[in-house]
Amino acid sequence: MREISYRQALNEAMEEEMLRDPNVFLIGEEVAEYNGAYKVSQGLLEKFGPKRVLDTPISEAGFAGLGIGAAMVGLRPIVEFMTFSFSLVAFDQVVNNAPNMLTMSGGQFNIPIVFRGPNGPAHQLGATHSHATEPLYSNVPGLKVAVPATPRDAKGLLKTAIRDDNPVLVLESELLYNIAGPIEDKDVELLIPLGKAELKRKGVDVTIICYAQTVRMALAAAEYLAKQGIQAEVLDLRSIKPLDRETIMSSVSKTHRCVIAEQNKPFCGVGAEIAFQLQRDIFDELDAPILRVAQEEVPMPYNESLEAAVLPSQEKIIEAVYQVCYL
Amino acid sequence: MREISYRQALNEAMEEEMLRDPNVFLIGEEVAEYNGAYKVSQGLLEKFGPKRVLDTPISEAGFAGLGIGAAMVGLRPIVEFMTFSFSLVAFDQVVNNAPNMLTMSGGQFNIPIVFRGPNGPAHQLGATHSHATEPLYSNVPGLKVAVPATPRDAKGLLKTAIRDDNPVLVLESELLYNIAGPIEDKDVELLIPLGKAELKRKGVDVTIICYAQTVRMALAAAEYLAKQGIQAEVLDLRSIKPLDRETIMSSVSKTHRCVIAEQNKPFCGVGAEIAFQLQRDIFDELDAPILRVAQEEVPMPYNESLEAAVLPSQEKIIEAVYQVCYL
Amino acid sequence: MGRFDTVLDAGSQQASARRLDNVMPATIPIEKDATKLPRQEGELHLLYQMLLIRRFEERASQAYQQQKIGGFCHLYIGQEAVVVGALAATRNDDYVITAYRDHAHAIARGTSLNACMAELLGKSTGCSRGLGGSMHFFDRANHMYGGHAIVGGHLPLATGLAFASKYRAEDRCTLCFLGDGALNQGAFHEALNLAALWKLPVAFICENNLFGMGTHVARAASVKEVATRAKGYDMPSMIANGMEVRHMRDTVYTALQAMRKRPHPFFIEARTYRYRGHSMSDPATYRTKEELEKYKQEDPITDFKAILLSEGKLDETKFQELDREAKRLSAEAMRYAEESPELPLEDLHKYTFVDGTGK
Amino acid sequence: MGRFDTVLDAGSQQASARRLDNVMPATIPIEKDATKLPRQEGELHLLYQMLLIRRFEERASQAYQQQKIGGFCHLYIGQEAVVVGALAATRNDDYVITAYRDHAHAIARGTSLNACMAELLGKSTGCSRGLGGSMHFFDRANHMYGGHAIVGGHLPLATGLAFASKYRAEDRCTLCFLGDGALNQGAFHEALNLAALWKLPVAFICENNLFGMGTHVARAASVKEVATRAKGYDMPSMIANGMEVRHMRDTVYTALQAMRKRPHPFFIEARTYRYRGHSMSDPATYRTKEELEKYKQEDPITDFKAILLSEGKLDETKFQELDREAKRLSAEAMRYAEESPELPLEDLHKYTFVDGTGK
Ligand SMILES: Cc1ncc(C[n+]2csc(CCOP(=O)(O)OP(=O)(O)O)c2C)c(N)n1
Ligand SMILES: Cc1ncc(C[n+]2csc(CCOP(=O)(O)OP(=O)(O)O)c2C)c(N)n1
Ligand SMILES: [Mg+2]
Ligand SMILES: [Mg+2]
Repeated sequence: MREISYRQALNEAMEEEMLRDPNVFLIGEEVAEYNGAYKVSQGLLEKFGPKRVLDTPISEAGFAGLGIGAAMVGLRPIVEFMTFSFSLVAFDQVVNNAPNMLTMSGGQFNIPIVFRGPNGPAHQLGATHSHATEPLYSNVPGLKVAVPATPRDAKGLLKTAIRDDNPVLVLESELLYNIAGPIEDKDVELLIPLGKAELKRKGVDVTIICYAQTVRMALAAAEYLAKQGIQAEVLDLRSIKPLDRETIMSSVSKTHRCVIAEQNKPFCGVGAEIAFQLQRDIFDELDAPILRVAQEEVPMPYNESLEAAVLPSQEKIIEAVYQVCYL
Repeated sequence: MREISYRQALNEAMEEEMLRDPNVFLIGEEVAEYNGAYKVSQGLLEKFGPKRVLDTPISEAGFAGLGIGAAMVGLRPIVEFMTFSFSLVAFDQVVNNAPNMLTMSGGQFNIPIVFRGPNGPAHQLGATHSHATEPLYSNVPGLKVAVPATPRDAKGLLKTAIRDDNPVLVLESELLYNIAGPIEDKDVELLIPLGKAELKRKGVDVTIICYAQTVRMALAAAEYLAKQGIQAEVLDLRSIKPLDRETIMSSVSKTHRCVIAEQNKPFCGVGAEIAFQLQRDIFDELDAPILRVAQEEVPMPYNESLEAAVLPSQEKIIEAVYQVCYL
Repeated sequence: MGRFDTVLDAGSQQASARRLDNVMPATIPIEKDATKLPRQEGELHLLYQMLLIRRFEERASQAYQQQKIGGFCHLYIGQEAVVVGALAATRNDDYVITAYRDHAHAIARGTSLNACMAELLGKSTGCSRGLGGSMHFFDRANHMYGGHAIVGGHLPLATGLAFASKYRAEDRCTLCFLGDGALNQGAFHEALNLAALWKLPVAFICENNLFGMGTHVARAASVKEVATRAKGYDMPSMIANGMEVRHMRDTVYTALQAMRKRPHPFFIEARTYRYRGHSMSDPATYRTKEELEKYKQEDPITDFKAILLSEGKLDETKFQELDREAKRLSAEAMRYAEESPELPLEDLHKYTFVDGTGK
Repeated sequence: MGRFDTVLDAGSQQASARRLDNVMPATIPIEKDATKLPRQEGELHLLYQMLLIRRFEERASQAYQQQKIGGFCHLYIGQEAVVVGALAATRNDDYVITAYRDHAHAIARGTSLNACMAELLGKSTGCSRGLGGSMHFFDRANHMYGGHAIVGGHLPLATGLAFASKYRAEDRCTLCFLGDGALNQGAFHEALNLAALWKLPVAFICENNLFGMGTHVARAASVKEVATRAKGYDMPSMIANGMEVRHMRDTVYTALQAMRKRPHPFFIEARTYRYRGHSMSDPATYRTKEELEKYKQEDPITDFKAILLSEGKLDETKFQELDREAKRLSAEAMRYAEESPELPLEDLHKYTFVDGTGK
């Protein structure tokens, strides 16, 4: 075991998969000569050369579609969006061409592609640059959506995504790139399946469901709550699609209470979906309404205090836990 | 009172508002000389001339953005998407520029714009042409989303939308354009507020929440159920954002059971949101899990039988009602 | 005396005499030595392919009116020379991709009429198993990469196909067909820029039939000449008479030869016309009967037949035989389609994700 | 001996002597009679505006390093002549819109340094009440329509502003600034086509500083000359030396004069350079020190100062006075910003929707 950063973990995943499979290549803005706007692709150009690591113009729809076309004939592109906020200009490519191709062609063309990059609010980037796109993409059948919260998950999920024969979105987080965490040694092949949530902390009083940016908040909240005598179970989804229904249901069946901490806008968001499924599948197990801690429903303000007020937080999670525990 | 078609109702709404306010104009593909791909704008070019009714190139992002820019300086554009499936190439304009401008400019620029056109599956149009976009747009703060099911609502909601000083999406339905229904005479000004659901049928045993395409299915289901002794209350949302929480809560507080019939893909869909809010706000009133009847989670197949199997239907609603009634 | 005369072989010259108005000189001269063309010997085959496409679509048109076909259905009738000529210049392993007016592209690529008609009827024997429909014909075996219904949306895909060829150091080319309406989509711009910047071997063949639905190209694109668009990318361009199958073939062949030698993109405007409405539901009142009749005078099939007759390569009997065969196969395709089964409902969820975790 | 010499007045000629490499002749000759230019008498004002911008941004740069400013912050230093020259040619009621590198555009348009600095610090007294930040400066009173952070996304908005002018039969023009990186976005294409097709009075001013982040324009746009892009729309274009404020002014004035007479769009490439990294966090290692130094030799402020000195329109004392004033106002703006309040938390939901139901 060793410690590496989330950024480094993603970098290792790409490096290993590019070494393993010559069909894997990386394209995106500034991924090559600049080594990535957030340095996630550091060193890859040097290692794999300009044939396999390509800087693109600022043409998200163009290069996303280029990736999909290349995937139609067996290449396995990794398409980096500098941030997923910029994927919105490529929205049609990502939601129409990638996930529909297999169906429309009657099963002839699968699309083995990964779209990755930072997603969700970073810090004071304002309304256009702070999109948490997971509800948008999760609504679309045919896409898988991974949301790693730790370096280990970042590496293991990204490697799995690259090997997946379907389109997979790996929604990273700028705020996590510098976070370090334990991970297997380099010589251990680390593949983490999509659709398996991770139990981050055991508890019996309430389940806190979280992913990506909210995992740290949830764990901190659980720690605080433990001191108040409330044992919270913390589940990190790791992927939203597929959703690990089994683990979710069995946890909440045990705790009978649930708070969902999500980084996105609430309306038609991830929390709404999970809450729906919970009440549908284990209605009788619920001892209290499920609450969500999400962003406030406003375009993201630049001002730091207002932004903080919009975002989910440890405090808001604690408050929600008190509520579902009727405290 | 008289009867007109849904198409005609939309046409009247635009005509009346264009007569009332010279700042209102209509742009989109084929809206002028062709009188609309679905003839919704029939006759408007003749009445208002080419300055106010404009055919565009196939440049959705371009003309959507043009509308938003014009709205910044006080014009009130109606932007027709030939279908909302094509709005996906203009996604960035609709979700970034329109709803964020007021916040980003510190309140200086509101965007009085209407995006309208048919939304949701029509008939055998396949995966790329059958998008129900309401969950995508409803996730975005700053957008209002209207979903008229009847000619009267189509007219009343569209007129209100045109007068609204914020961006409003009016999601019509190709399958409804030919439907006729009662409506006030032309000399009565018909404005229906956004955010007020309509009680389409009273009942005590279960609430069926529906909108746009699913309203007819829900009413037919309710009629059938009545014969089986189940009195279903049918609520037509009319707008998803704002959502008429009050009416929804008070209905389900009475019936204690709820089925949501939605035309979109289920994951992070409208049903998920409403179910979330219901269990959060009136947890103790619920006697059964809330169920949703939505599309199957697959890209839309062309084949007619398979398409029918994907879509919500009267039968599926009835089945869901039986389930929530534990029958 | 078409403006192409100087650069085409004898047969083409004759055909070009009845040319579309206003055809500009190409920026790249057209390859003179047409003797090297593949399938050159098989010019009857070109005629036959055009007949197959036309008879197939006439049959489909009927079937649509009988409501055997659902959704949208866009006919290619009038434009047959474009795709038949263009594909005659390709190698079998070149990649072909197009928009939603795609029946002809599949047929010219070698997809059986049976599979095409079955697709229109939504049957499991269709070229896309009945899941794609008229707008989404796919045929992997024949390197037909769809059938794409979002205007302009397939152009980036085409750059991806061409990118793959270059990545693998293969000399395949990609042929990407698009309508004149697609010229104004953002995806067009991004794809052409990427193709030109990275020197990808993709030929963008704009089938300029003058209309995007009811909108004349002059009311949609800000350029007097469509091929001007290519200039904005420093991309070489040519203009072809899309009503003449030989001219199409020779033009595309010229482009492909250059592209195979040294990968780079090409823009080709094919000037053509569609006889039918935009889709089956369009009465096409936005154009005059006279205009339509004028173009029907340049019918690609009638004209090419006349040429072959005059050159002694065809006689009326042989023509009737070919035509009968085309009609017979179309009728047979309809029977086949009608008798074919639909996908069972149990398969509904089978095509959303493909299983396995890669190689 | 710049290639613009023939068409500029004496003062400009001298300045053009130290020109950027490789400036092409414009497709439209530049207006000779510069005496008609507005604010011609006030050339000191141009110098002063450039100083204001530079000193303001130097102050902002410091503040960013002290973490008083959050998010992204893109400095304009080196490019001052572009916006100051361009806006000197406008009328006050012309519409101005730009991308995220927008401080200078607001300042040149007349937004107070106080409001600009307060915006950077996220204060309620900011030009966007602290809700927009560096990338989203808006000032309705001064017809500054933002500050837009999605590359290319504001070009369609610009066509909308110009559309409104035409709709109302006003002779206002829209100036839409964009970076060279935006040349490859789909929105660029759709906006330029619409503008050209509908003859909208919008000048697209491409501030070609050679880089989009770390990517040289030659690695992003498939054209040798940026202005070539305009050809793909049959849109007139000009090239301006963006390091020379007079040349910028005269070029833009020429365009605006033509556009006001008869509405139509214009494409102007302004050749310039940014001295700083793309944003505050970019060390800009993708270019050499030598390249940077070379461009610093053409500094728009130093050069224009020298010209004015040589023409006897300025003396060193006056220059120092202007510079001191610019520095004083920047420092004052910082004090103002720091002392200003933030929006109260209660206002969080106030700007999502505007109330009322229209007129
Ligand atoms: C992005 C998008 N916008 C609108 C449409 C609707 N639409 C389908 S075909 C068409 C016209 C296209 O014309 P053209 O490209 O000239 O092709 P043609 O029909 O002439 O073959 C339009 C507007 C669409 N499919 N996709
Ligand atoms: C659609 C989109 N993609 C990517 C980005 C990230 N980004 C911000 S600025 C920039 C470079 C733009 O360069 P240019 O247009 O030349 O402007 P300059 O920075 O030189 O002023 C990029 C890639 C973005 N903001 N929007
Ligand atoms: Mg066309
Ligand atoms: Mg630049």
